Amino acid sequence: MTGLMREGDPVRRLEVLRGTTPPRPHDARAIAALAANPGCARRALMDGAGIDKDAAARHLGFPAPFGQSPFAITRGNAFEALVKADGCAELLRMLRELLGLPIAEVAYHDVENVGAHLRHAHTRALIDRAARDGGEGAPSPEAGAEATAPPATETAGPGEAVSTAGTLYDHPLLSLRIAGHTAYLEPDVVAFQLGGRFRIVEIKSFAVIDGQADPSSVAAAARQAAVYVLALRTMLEELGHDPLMVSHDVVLVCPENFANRPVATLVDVRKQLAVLRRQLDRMTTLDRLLDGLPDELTFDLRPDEDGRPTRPVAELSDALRRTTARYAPDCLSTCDLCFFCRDEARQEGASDLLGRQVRDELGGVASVAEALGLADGTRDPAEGQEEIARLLRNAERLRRECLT
Amino acid sequence: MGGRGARLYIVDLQIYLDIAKLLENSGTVGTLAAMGDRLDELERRIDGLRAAVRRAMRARDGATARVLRAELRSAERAWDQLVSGEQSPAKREPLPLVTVREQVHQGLRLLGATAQPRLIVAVGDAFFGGTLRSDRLTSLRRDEERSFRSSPFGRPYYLCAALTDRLSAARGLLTLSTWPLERRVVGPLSPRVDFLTCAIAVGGQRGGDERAVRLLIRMARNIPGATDGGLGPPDPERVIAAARAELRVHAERDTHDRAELARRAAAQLDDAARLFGAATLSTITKEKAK
Amino acid sequence: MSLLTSLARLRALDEGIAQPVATVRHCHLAERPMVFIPLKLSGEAAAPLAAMLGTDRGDPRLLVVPQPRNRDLRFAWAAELAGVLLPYVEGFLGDTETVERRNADPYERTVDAPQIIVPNQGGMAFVRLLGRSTRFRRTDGPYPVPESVPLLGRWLTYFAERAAYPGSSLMLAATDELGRHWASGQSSLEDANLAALLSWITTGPSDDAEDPLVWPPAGPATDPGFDAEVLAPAIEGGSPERVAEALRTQLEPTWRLMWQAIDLLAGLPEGASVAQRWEQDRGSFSGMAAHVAEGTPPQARRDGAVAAAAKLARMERAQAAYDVQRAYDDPLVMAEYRLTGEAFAGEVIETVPDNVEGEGRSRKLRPLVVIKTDDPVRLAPGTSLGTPQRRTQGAELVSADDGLVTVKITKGMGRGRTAAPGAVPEVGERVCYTSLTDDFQGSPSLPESEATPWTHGGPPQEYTPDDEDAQEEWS
Amino acid sequence: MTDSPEQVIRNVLADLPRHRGVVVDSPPGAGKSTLVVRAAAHIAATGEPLMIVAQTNEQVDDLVARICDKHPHLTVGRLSAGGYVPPLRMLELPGVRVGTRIQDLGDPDIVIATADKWAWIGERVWPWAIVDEAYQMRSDKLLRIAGLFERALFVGDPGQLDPFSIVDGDRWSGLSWDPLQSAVSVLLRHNPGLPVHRLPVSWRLPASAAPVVSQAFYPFTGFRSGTGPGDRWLELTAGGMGTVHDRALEEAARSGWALLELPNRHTVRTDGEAVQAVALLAQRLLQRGAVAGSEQGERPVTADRIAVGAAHRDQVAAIRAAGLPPEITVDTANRLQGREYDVTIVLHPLSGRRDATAFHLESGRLCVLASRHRHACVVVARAGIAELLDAHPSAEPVQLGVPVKFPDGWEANQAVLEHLSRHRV
Repeated sequence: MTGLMREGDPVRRLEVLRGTTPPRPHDARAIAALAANPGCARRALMDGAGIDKDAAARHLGFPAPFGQSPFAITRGNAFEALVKADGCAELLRMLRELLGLPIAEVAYHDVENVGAHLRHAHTRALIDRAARDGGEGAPSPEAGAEATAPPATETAGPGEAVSTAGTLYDHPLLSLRIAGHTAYLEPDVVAFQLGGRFRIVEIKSFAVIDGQADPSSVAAAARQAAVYVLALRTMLEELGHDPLMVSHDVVLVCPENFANRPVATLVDVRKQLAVLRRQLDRMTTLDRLLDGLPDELTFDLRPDEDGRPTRPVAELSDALRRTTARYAPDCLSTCDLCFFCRDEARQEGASDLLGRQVRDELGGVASVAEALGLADGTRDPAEGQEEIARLLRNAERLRRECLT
Repeated sequence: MGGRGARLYIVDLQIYLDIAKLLENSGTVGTLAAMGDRLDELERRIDGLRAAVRRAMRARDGATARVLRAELRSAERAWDQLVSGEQSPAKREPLPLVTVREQVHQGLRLLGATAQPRLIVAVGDAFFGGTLRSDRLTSLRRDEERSFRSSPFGRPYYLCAALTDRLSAARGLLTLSTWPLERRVVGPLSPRVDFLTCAIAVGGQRGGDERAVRLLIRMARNIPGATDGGLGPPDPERVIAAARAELRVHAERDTHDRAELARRAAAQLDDAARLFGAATLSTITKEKAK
Repeated sequence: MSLLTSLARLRALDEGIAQPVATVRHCHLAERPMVFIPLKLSGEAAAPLAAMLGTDRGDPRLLVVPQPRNRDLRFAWAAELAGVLLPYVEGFLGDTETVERRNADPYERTVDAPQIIVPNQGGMAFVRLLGRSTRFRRTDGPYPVPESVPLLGRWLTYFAERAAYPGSSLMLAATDELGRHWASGQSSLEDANLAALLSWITTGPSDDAEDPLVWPPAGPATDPGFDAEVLAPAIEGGSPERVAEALRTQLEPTWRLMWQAIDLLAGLPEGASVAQRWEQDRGSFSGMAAHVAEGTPPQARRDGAVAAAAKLARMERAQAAYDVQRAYDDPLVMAEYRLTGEAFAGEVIETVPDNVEGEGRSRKLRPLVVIKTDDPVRLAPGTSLGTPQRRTQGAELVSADDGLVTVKITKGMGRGRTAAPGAVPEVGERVCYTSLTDDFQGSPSLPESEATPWTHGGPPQEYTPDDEDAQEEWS
Repeated sequence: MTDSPEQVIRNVLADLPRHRGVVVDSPPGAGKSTLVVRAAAHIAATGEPLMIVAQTNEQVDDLVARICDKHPHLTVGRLSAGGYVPPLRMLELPGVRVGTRIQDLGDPDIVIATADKWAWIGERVWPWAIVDEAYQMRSDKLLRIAGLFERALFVGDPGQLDPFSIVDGDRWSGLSWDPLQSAVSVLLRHNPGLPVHRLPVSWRLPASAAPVVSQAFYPFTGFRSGTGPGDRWLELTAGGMGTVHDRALEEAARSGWALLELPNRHTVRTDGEAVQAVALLAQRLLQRGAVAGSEQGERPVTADRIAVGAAHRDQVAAIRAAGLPPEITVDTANRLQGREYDVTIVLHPLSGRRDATAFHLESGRLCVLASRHRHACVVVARAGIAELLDAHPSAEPVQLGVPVKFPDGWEANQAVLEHLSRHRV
């Protein structure tokens, strides 16, 4: 499932693309974002090469419109601290209520207590032990269920034997292979183990009000959690365990209503997992995209000693334009490079600017001038454009009739 | 509405009239026009600086932003002074009668177990009319360690770090040097055991105010059987009984784990490390790098 | 969105100025609308930070929470907001008219109603959440609030609920209404930015519209850069004046835009059905006022099974009516249906006003009209038709061939042996017929809530707001 | 492995008195109507009155005819709205009375009407009800009529299109009684203990189609075809001229499937070339004198045994306008639900598009279009759907407390496309 890119040409080509700019490590958020616009070759190449799109956009003079308020950051940190306070007292309460976690299961391991360079190995050791001890004798009802059973939420039965392997693992350091590179995921989740079954606990500070939360925030959380589920499954598989020991139901912890009190909800991330697998597979086929590009093409920012880009902006901009972007207004909320690509679309007079739906309605007509020419009758339809031309002319006739 | 000086500021468009009134009251009517000009100028300058800072931040130009920010702060101070009549509105915190160190000591003694700064602050609030803030506790442990190293055992007690199963300092867990090692090390079950121990201590404490009730509510919520599900304040006896009941489930193994850890700590660590934790590999490398 | 709107967007993009997609105004505009621009603290669901509001463009009120993390100050802010909004709302209750109803007692309806205008959908959502977070508050007990706060919560909840009804004008979002009347040369996603949309309509696109330093966001979220560089230091500094001033800089530009938006909408003539929909709004408002006066408990957290089904039926009915009325009121909206073949317009070239069908007693007058049209007609013979020119009239499509359509008038031409004068269009008249008709079909009744069947969970527990609702922490 | 269809039906009937509600999932053509008729007779035999709820007048009329055919001794009351004109065949049936009020019907063994009509009936409670097409029924409709019966059998196909509304119903999402959910979802969320049976065999879909449809749209439950690989055949009696259309029909006759692929191009919805191809295929099918052979014998594929399906109404109108014999059914997926034909010709919902919306990817839509035929299905599509799927952004919002629906539209489309690619001409 990991990016099985052969060492060699494509990897080298991607390194050339990145040049001397330090690679931007993929975090869970970035990996989850791979699915936002898979049809965009420019984005696929930049992500595959580990290029810092944010830095590139700033250097090009099109800084991304994203930013997080310090209030939101403080709130997020405070909420996470609250959930994990006093030996995860709140979290244990919720897991007991939601999943029937037995009273005895309270063992807590904070992977961050070991040095940074040891965390991944330490995580592996802990998970391996948990999988061996916890899984012993306890049949995993979920194993294999993913393929055969309809969606269902399962709860742990009470009275299971106390495992010695631990229950909560805070800050586990997981990894995934992406386009030939290992990406370490920032460890801001808790993994939770019971009877040899693992779950990812994702703590988010958006509110759940009367049982409902902002659907796009939940979707973003689900996509990120899916990255951790996949990474944990990969780790188990590498350790020789059944990857399906990791549940596809993640525990989403959010503040309830208008207070700080946390509430846990199970979120089924099977669809997000399927999408993620698809996108990671695609990353292994970047050679197709690379084939069409000149060998020496690079998106290098040429940073100086202080990390400041020195590459002439026009040169970088030209290099980027050698790759095809697929701009859509949705990019404005997902991609660092959105303003650059929007500007490009404006210069080209592309109907993409108006949204995917307009673009689809216009059939094969990609440019604004062309569409208007067909509507005015000042341009003869090319082959295959007869119908859209007829529709546009009709629409134009109606607009004129109603507006004069 | 606690009525604790809750004030609301409704400012209408004619701020200058408000300011005029303010100035009138302070008997400086004659200089009103000049003041107005000065305010105008300051506001223009503040607006300009704010925009410049935000522009710099968007371009991630930290150095420029810092310089501009300093200028901005001084302009804002000048504006504040002009509007509110000389003295700066920044509140002076009253000097605490008891040192931070002593307050933490008090809190830990009450709790009787290793605890996070958050909980210690909450206990201080609830029972000692607290003036503690958790951000003040961050440097505490390092100060204690420094003091210990310069004159070992020179103080009657030290606030120190709990020790992990690797005998390194546990992140964000404070403990007391006067406690036996078994209480200062933490195994996998110890965070829960210590929480329950703390809940029993809080439940047994009398004389707190509403903040104490809220602390107990918060703790009781997370102990099975500690509340009747109602919203009223929990019965302390019930909380204690429930915490004890759960404690019995974990006690044996936790005691065993901690004894084992304490044995290892005693055998492997020197005096300072027994209090403040063994250096981890990464801290050693860092030290060497220096 | 239809191809007609897409074409308008393309034209706007090409000409650098927004294009009309309506010839009349489809929303009611109050004489004295309450413009309300709320701001919330980033990272929180609905923690108020400030609001600028008022009915007089020259005299906005600025309400500020100088320390947004302090719950007491938040409730004090809510009380202040109530102090502005409630008198406005209650000011419409005095003047009423008696409405006679068939099969029911007459009722009192206010002759006018309040109208709140917020900048965007985010503002609507904030009103809903603020209503949710205040309507269960108690004036006694552990966290007491002033009496006006829960009442404000109920009204805000009402306004937010009503806004979900298609065609209602009690609460409007400026960007939505502008977008219904003009097509900009940007995507509908970007239209959610009030400054950007307005600049497309008035002067043409401008990059400034997206620069938070020039045009701060219209809320309820603030610009993160503003939070970091201006607001956070001001709050830290503990100076309420500085916090208020900082927030004023974020609200004043939007305040001006809001009135500009209102002026633009006011410049359009009102659609023919707008008054009728506003009448329904007034009825609904009067009903809510009666609920409040009778002391019914605040709206439940979520709809029960029966309430949800009833609301869905009413909303679907409102949506259908709104779609039809807009098309009948506005030839440019009707053009969308003409483009898809569900309507056609053209000149009458022949009529048979005395055409009859049937024999003897079942002999009926069925005038025929032949219309020449350039529109592509995609209607089957026998389709029922209506016409904006004669709204009470019913017709049926007889045949459509080669730009000639024959229509048979079936209803609304008088009861006599010949058609009433003016009922049958004259040769040369321009007419429009459409399959879109607003036939009101009553929906069958629902069970009483107490009789909710077993398939839907059985009778619900009666909802009484409990202590938990009132005491819920408001962090 | 699985029970035989007969055993499943017996299990269902046995469960009826044991539970307040019984649900039967029926994949396309799995004998849903047969089950309804059997269950109706079974209940009527107990002497207790029964009400039957269907969703459309056609479905009601169809059920009335089937019941009278199988059980001529039963009396049936057909309740209808004022404007309803009963088809002639209905009036000729013995034992059937038609009326707009319960009082008009006498006291029949079975009263049958649409859900909309039932919602106006009150003041009487039937001990038994059968609700047909229950997955296509919105739960608010069930709410209006559930007070009329004590126990009910719910029958329907979970793989077809979900009910919808013209207004945004997000406000109710996550509620167990969300009025926009199907009657069965709401029923089962409130009564999780009710038995759910599955009819295991499709009698409609041939051996060439059942595995494809089963895997793509019923991945967890599955079903098989009631006929074996050689049991159904389609013969074109008149010779072809080797055009792509002829070759597509030949491929469909041979294998049960054909994909007529047009050159890759982004087009408007009413893609003239594709519309033309669909129309031509239908005409050629008639011209070539197709004959279908099955367990029911041999019969010519006449126009009324052919259906053309598309996603949008304007596409349907365009295909109609292309000059097809009026006996050929041309309709949208929504309106083809529950229908059966010998051969179907489908304009692929994603053909000629650059981007897909949730509407176009909805698995139920493709499922309906790909499962109406007894012999063969010919799909017309522009090349490029694979690329469209590959480039499709995934950012569907997630509502808390709403069970995830399977199969995923993307995966289902991918599976069908992969299968079709083996029958491309």
